[in-house]
Amino acid sequence: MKLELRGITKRFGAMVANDKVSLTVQPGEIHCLLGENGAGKSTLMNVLYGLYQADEGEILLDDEVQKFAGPGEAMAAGIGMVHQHFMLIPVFTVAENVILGHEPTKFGGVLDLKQARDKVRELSNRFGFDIDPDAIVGELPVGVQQRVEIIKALISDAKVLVFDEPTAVLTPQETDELMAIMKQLRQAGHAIVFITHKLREVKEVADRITVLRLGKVVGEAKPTDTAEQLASMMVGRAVDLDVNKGAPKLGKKAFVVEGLNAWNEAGTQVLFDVSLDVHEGEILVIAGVQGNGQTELTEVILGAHARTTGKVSLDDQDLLGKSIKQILDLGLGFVPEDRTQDGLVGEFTIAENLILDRSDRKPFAKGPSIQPKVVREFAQEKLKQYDIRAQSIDSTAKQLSGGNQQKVVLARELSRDLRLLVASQPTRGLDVGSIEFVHDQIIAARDSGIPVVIVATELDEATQLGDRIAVMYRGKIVGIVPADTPRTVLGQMMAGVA
Amino acid sequence: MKNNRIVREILNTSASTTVFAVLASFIVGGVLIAVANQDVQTAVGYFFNRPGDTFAALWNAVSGAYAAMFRGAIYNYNAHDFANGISPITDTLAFATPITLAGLGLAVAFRSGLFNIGANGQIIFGAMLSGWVAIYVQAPVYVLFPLAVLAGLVGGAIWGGLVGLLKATTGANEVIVTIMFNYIAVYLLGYLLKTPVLKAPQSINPVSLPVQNDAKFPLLFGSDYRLHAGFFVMLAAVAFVWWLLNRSTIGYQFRALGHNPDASKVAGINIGMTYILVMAISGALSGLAGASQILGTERVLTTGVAASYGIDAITVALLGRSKPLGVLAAGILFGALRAGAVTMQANQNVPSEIVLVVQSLIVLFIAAPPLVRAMFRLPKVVKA
Amino acid sequence: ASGPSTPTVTPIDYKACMVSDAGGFKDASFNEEAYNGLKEAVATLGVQEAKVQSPETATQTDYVNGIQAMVDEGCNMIVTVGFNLASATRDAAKAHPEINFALIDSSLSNDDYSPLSLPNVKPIQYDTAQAAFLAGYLAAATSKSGKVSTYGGMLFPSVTIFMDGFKQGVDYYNSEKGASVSVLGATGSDSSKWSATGDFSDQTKGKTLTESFFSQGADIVLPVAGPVGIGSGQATLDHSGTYVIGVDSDWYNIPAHAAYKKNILTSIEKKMASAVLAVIKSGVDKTFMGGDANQYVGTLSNGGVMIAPEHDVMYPAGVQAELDAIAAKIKDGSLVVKSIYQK
Amino acid sequence: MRQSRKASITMLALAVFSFVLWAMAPATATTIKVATDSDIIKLPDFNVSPMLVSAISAIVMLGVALFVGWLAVKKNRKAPRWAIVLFGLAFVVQALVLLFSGKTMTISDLLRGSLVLAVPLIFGSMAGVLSERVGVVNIAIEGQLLAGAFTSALIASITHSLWLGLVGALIAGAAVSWILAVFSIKYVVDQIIVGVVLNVLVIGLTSFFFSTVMQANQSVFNSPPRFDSIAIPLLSQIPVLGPMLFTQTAIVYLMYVALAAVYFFMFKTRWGLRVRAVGEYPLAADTVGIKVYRTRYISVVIGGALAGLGGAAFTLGSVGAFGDKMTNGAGYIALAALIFGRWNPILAALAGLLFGFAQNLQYVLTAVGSPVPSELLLMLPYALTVVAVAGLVGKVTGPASAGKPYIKS
Ligand SMILES: Nc1ncnc2c1ncn2[C@@H]1O[C@H](COP(=O)(O)OP(=O)(O)OP(=O)(O)O)[C@@H](O)[C@H]1O
Ligand SMILES: Nc1ncnc2c1ncn2[C@@H]1O[C@H](COP(=O)(O)OP(=O)(O)OP(=O)(O)O)[C@@H](O)[C@H]1O
Ligand SMILES: [Mg+2]
Ligand SMILES: [Mg+2]
Repeated sequence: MKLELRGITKRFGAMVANDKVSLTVQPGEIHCLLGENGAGKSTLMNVLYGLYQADEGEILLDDEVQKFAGPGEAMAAGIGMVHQHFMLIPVFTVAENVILGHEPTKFGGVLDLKQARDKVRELSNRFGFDIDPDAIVGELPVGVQQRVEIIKALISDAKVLVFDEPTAVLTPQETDELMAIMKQLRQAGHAIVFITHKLREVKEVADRITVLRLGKVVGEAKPTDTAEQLASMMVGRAVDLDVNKGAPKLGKKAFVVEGLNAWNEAGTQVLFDVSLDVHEGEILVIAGVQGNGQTELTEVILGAHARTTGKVSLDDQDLLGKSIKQILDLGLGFVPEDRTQDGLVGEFTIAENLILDRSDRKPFAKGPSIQPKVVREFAQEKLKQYDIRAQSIDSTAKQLSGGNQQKVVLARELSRDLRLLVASQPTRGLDVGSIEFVHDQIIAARDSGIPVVIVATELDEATQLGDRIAVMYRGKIVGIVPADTPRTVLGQMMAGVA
Repeated sequence: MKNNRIVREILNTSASTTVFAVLASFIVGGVLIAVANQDVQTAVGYFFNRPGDTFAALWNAVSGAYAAMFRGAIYNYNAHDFANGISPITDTLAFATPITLAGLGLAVAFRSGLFNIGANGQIIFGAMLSGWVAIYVQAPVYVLFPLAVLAGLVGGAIWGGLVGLLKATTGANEVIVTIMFNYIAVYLLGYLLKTPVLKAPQSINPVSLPVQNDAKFPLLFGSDYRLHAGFFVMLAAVAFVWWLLNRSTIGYQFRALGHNPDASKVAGINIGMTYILVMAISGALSGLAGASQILGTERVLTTGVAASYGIDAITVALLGRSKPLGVLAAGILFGALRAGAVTMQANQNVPSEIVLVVQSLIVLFIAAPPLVRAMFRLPKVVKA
Repeated sequence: ASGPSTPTVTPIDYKACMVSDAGGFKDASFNEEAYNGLKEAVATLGVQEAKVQSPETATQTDYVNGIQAMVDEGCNMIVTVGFNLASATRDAAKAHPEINFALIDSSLSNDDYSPLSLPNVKPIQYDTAQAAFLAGYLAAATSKSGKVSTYGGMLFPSVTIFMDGFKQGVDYYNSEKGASVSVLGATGSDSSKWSATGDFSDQTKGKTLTESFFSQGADIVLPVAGPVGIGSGQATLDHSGTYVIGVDSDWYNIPAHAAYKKNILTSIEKKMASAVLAVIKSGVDKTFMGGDANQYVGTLSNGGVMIAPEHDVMYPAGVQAELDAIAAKIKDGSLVVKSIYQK
Repeated sequence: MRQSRKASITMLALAVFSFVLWAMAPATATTIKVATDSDIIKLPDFNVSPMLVSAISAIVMLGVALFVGWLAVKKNRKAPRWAIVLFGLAFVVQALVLLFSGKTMTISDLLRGSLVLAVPLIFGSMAGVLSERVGVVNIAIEGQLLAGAFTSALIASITHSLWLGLVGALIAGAAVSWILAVFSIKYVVDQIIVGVVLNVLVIGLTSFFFSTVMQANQSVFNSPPRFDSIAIPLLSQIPVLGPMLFTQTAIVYLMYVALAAVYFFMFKTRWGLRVRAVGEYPLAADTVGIKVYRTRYISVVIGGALAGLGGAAFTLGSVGAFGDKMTNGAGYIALAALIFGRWNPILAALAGLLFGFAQNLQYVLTAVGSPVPSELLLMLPYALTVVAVAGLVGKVTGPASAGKPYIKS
């Protein structure tokens, strides 16, 4: 089915998220949508999907003008979408999530969950995901949740499919699988919109490329264009894509983990005898597939994990048993894996979010009182420095685009005097421009002589940022290797073979 | 741009809609008043002979009732002199004092994501402790009075803080616990009023001795008026809560916790401690309401000392959007209704229940501007 | 609402007013009985009426407010119903010596509860225990199971005085007849441990409690809980041979209790209506006399308290005579019923 | 994990307390009467020694407490439900036997009364389930009960038909919850404001019409017939449980049906899945084409209707006539039961039953003579609930979007 968007305009209050955007996707075509964070990609797709009502412009399917009052109608018209922010019910099982909205039923509306399970199994086999239909979604790692989200979209075999940054949380293997799937679907004549910030993926699958900036279409690009060309087109300036960092000037061993074991709420062990150390001025990347213990490891470091044995020390101070506050006060900068849940208070303004873990510290607080003026000036400064796209420092965090939310968290954590930086997937969902910027910041932190721990699922990021790479698998460190270890070897280590 | 949005909001939402909301609810209330009214009923009997009478009766009934409410709540223009004329408004403020204090307490909890409906119990505890001190402690005024007020504050803080403690340590849901604590407080007071702890020795009834004069809130305008210094305590509390929620670091943490406990935890906020603190402060304000009851107006402890302020406070807090000044305004409105109801009843024989109806309708309408605008064909607010 | 005041009497320029306690004028019991007196006064004397029903959650402040409102209405006589209004009445009376007050169920006292007498306040009290005593005797004599029962809404003295007198009546019957009738719900002498539903509004509680009395063998119940007593009356309908005893007024004649009037053994009456009427009348023809000296204490002697006459439920042979005899003894003081109001 | 530790500590404390009680246990036996005249197999009354029972309970409780503690510390496992139930049971049995020492405890009364008192709570909590599971906090249960009580009495009086009375109750409850829905869904008013205020509004309206209409003409407007309790053949003759469960009024039997139905629809059907989805994450539900607003309206209104029936239990199911403010806070207790029961209709019903039991206990007890003053005994149900919630239940999380309005961009 052919999809055409004509002169779509969408405003949020004063801000124009889409400005007369037009876009055509032919059947059997993968159309990539590129743009910086906040360019308006998701908004455009939400308009298409009937979640937002456009202020101007129209949507055509096979040249027929459509009017979508709600997603239901869009789905009925044959549009499927993988949302950037998961549209999953955490307390439901995978099967329940997948069938929601078009549930198979026996007599009198009684759910036929067996049929649902089979359907899920069949699909996840077809696409080489392994997913337990009875798992509670909320308890699954983000990567797996993403797969569920994808299956949800595929199951309704829609003619027009939208993938809004599906690969942000996928492993290299998963990404390759997904792109294979997209190619299958293209063969089958589906029209596909693919949003990603990873140019490698773009160049691999895209038939056509449209670039958005500040809500406007700035032009089309060809898959044959170089990554640098695409990048500069997106950002509107030249971007240096590969990280340039000098050799590390190693100081003393500042951060040490020894024989660390941890158990989760349910009482099952999640970390097994983890040992590692990071020198001042060094970046250690923890590479691995989502859900192999990285999350728990960072939680332990933060002091948020209840039951542990072993030793974790920073500057010869034992961290285990200390409260989160104490550990933060020791100089830990922490970028959580899930920014919306753990990193930001959605209803707070950017300014308020920027002091979340320092609200009672100088200069933001004097005695028991907060100093609004100081806070606002600080926010203004960070907004500029980190190029956070928002109406103002008074816009709430939940109004921000995914990328900009991440920037707020980074701005906050990097702007304290650090003794240790722990960042989970610091560039997840960021546009190339921002990635460049963030990487520079992290390296600056490292060169300022503090130990840095980065959790990465991206091999590129791992190899580019890391001075050493520790690969985790099933809660164990399967090996700590130099950064120039070939991708294939790393990939195998992450998969538990070798 | 931002400014004239604010202007528009004030024009469209707050001010005018509020006025119309009150108007709307008075209209509905008026219908009930008319229904209940003798003369109207009689006049309707022969409506077709002399419809005029019916309308006359209608007008008399409704206007009479609301005029009476005005005289009872704001200014009594029938009074022979100004001094008596203004006494209603002072009554209104006297009623508003405890309601607003308790409302502020709940507002603090609500803004922190804790749904505290235990104001009733917390008022009672405040009143009990404050009352006990004010009755039995022998001390010079400059010790006794502050001590009595403090006791009320502490009483409420304990009863509220206990809920926070339970939530922090066991995760017990505060809604259940506060509901149960309300009943427990009521029966505990009932019990103590039968034991020498609180019961006046010479009385056969469950009442305490009156509080010592030194412990009372001084009357502001002499003995002819009921308004007492507790009113200023209330105003101070309004200011305090404003500072707490908008300017203080703990208030910031309260709100963070209220919106997103996970992020708050990661940011190093001690969740458990904050729960306890929130509930203690929330309870303390309700406890002050209890103190203003016993030291300001009641003077003796009875089982009914908390009146219906525990529930009123919920409405007042939410109606005031959990913002200090909003709560103050809502509190005064409720005070006025409580004060005016009596005159309406006494003078016009209007069933007192109508006040409850009017009161709740006002809240509903004020809370739903679009509805009111629709009812009165007001211009839509341009959503900015 | 009562019909338009009957035009038979000519309206006179005298305003009689009343302030209820938290129970309200429609409690099918205490306040309502008092208010009937005011209505009678309106109908028979042609006085003007005004009234304030205190909120269900009334505080001292509300009572003060209510009385003040009556004062503002220019009332000549203000009747205040219930001990809760005592101090509010006192203060108003001091401030307005020109207005006459009648205070039901309590006398005045100073802040330290030392007795106080004001010339413009007439306390109206009832030695309810005397009538309750008779009801207790009757119940004991009527009970086939040898078990009778009683409970209160909350155990205030104004409530327990009924239960206490009732209990004494049963004991008296036991000692006279060598019987051993027991009183469920009032075991032991400590009245604070007797049965109570906990409030004066939830009638289902009254019914449930009564049913547990019945299934433990009681066949007569005395509920002292305002409207909650309706639950007891309803319970008698489900258990043949069980009876309920009314309080405050003769339930047999009150619509609210019509459904089970055939099971109303008797009622412990406080003739508040007539007392209220009388005091208003005294006000009208300028014979009002206040002060403790002139306080009115309703007793069997002056007919202020009594038990309702035999209605549908037949008394056992001879019991009526025994009741009369006992009543006589109580009147001449040869038989003393203990009660909190005994000075 | 932390939770189960807390539980075991609480249990240990209670177990110790139970030993203390054992030490103080009186010698006089407690007579337990299980049989009722209707039973097929007549069980004899039997006397138990408070000492013995205390001993057994205390030891059982200690055992369970230690076991749970062991699970927590060694295995990091939560206390299994059976352990909690066993523990609670032991404690209650001991308490009962001690309280009734030297007296006769008629089990069937204890239970039957408990159910009667629980009926409105159970209906109310069902209303809560339907409403909060779809994302609308329902504080207005009290108002829905009261409206149901008033209307059922009024209609039944006028029409002399119990069933029309019930229909009236349904409609009244539904109407109140419809207002709740319109204001919280359409006008996006804070759901809790609406709830609290609706309660006041209904109290005001019912009191008003009670005093102006009903009281003025009792015989016409407020003397409805009543449902008689129907003993279901055989079932009602099961010892102990029979009289409790199967000698009840039609309303109670209706409640059984409603309870089963609500549970079934909520957890077994498409409709239920969608309701829960909307209550958890309306945006997600919307993205799969579920009609969020419609779903909310329907579920909330049905819930209100059920609460209306609960109201009828106060009048037609119990005393017949309506009385001013006769529900007296039952709606708030139902709310607590709902949360206590983790938004699960069955568990909520059990919570309601527990509450009714504690309440009835003090009636049955004071009847034969209670060792403690009535006020303290009146606290029992509330105190018990707090202990249960704090000590054994712990943290419960409701539907994620409950209380949050759903606004489309
Ligand atoms: N609900 C909303 N209310 C107000 N502003 C919004 C809302 N949703 C998005 N915006 C704004 O619209 C702009 C576009 O947001 P959008 O999510 O489409 O960006 P994006 O291209 O998807 O960015 P990213 O690559 O980070 O996902 C952003 O500036 C964002 O702040
Ligand atoms: N004020 C109301 N009173 C009663 N029912 C209503 C009201 N408003 C909406 N409804 C019910 O909700 C249904 C759908 O309403 P609405 O169209 O606003 O949401 P929807 O579009 O159906 O759902 P979605 O938002 O998921 O698209 C209506 O058909 C009606 O049945
Ligand atoms: Mg996006
Ligand atoms: Mg729609």
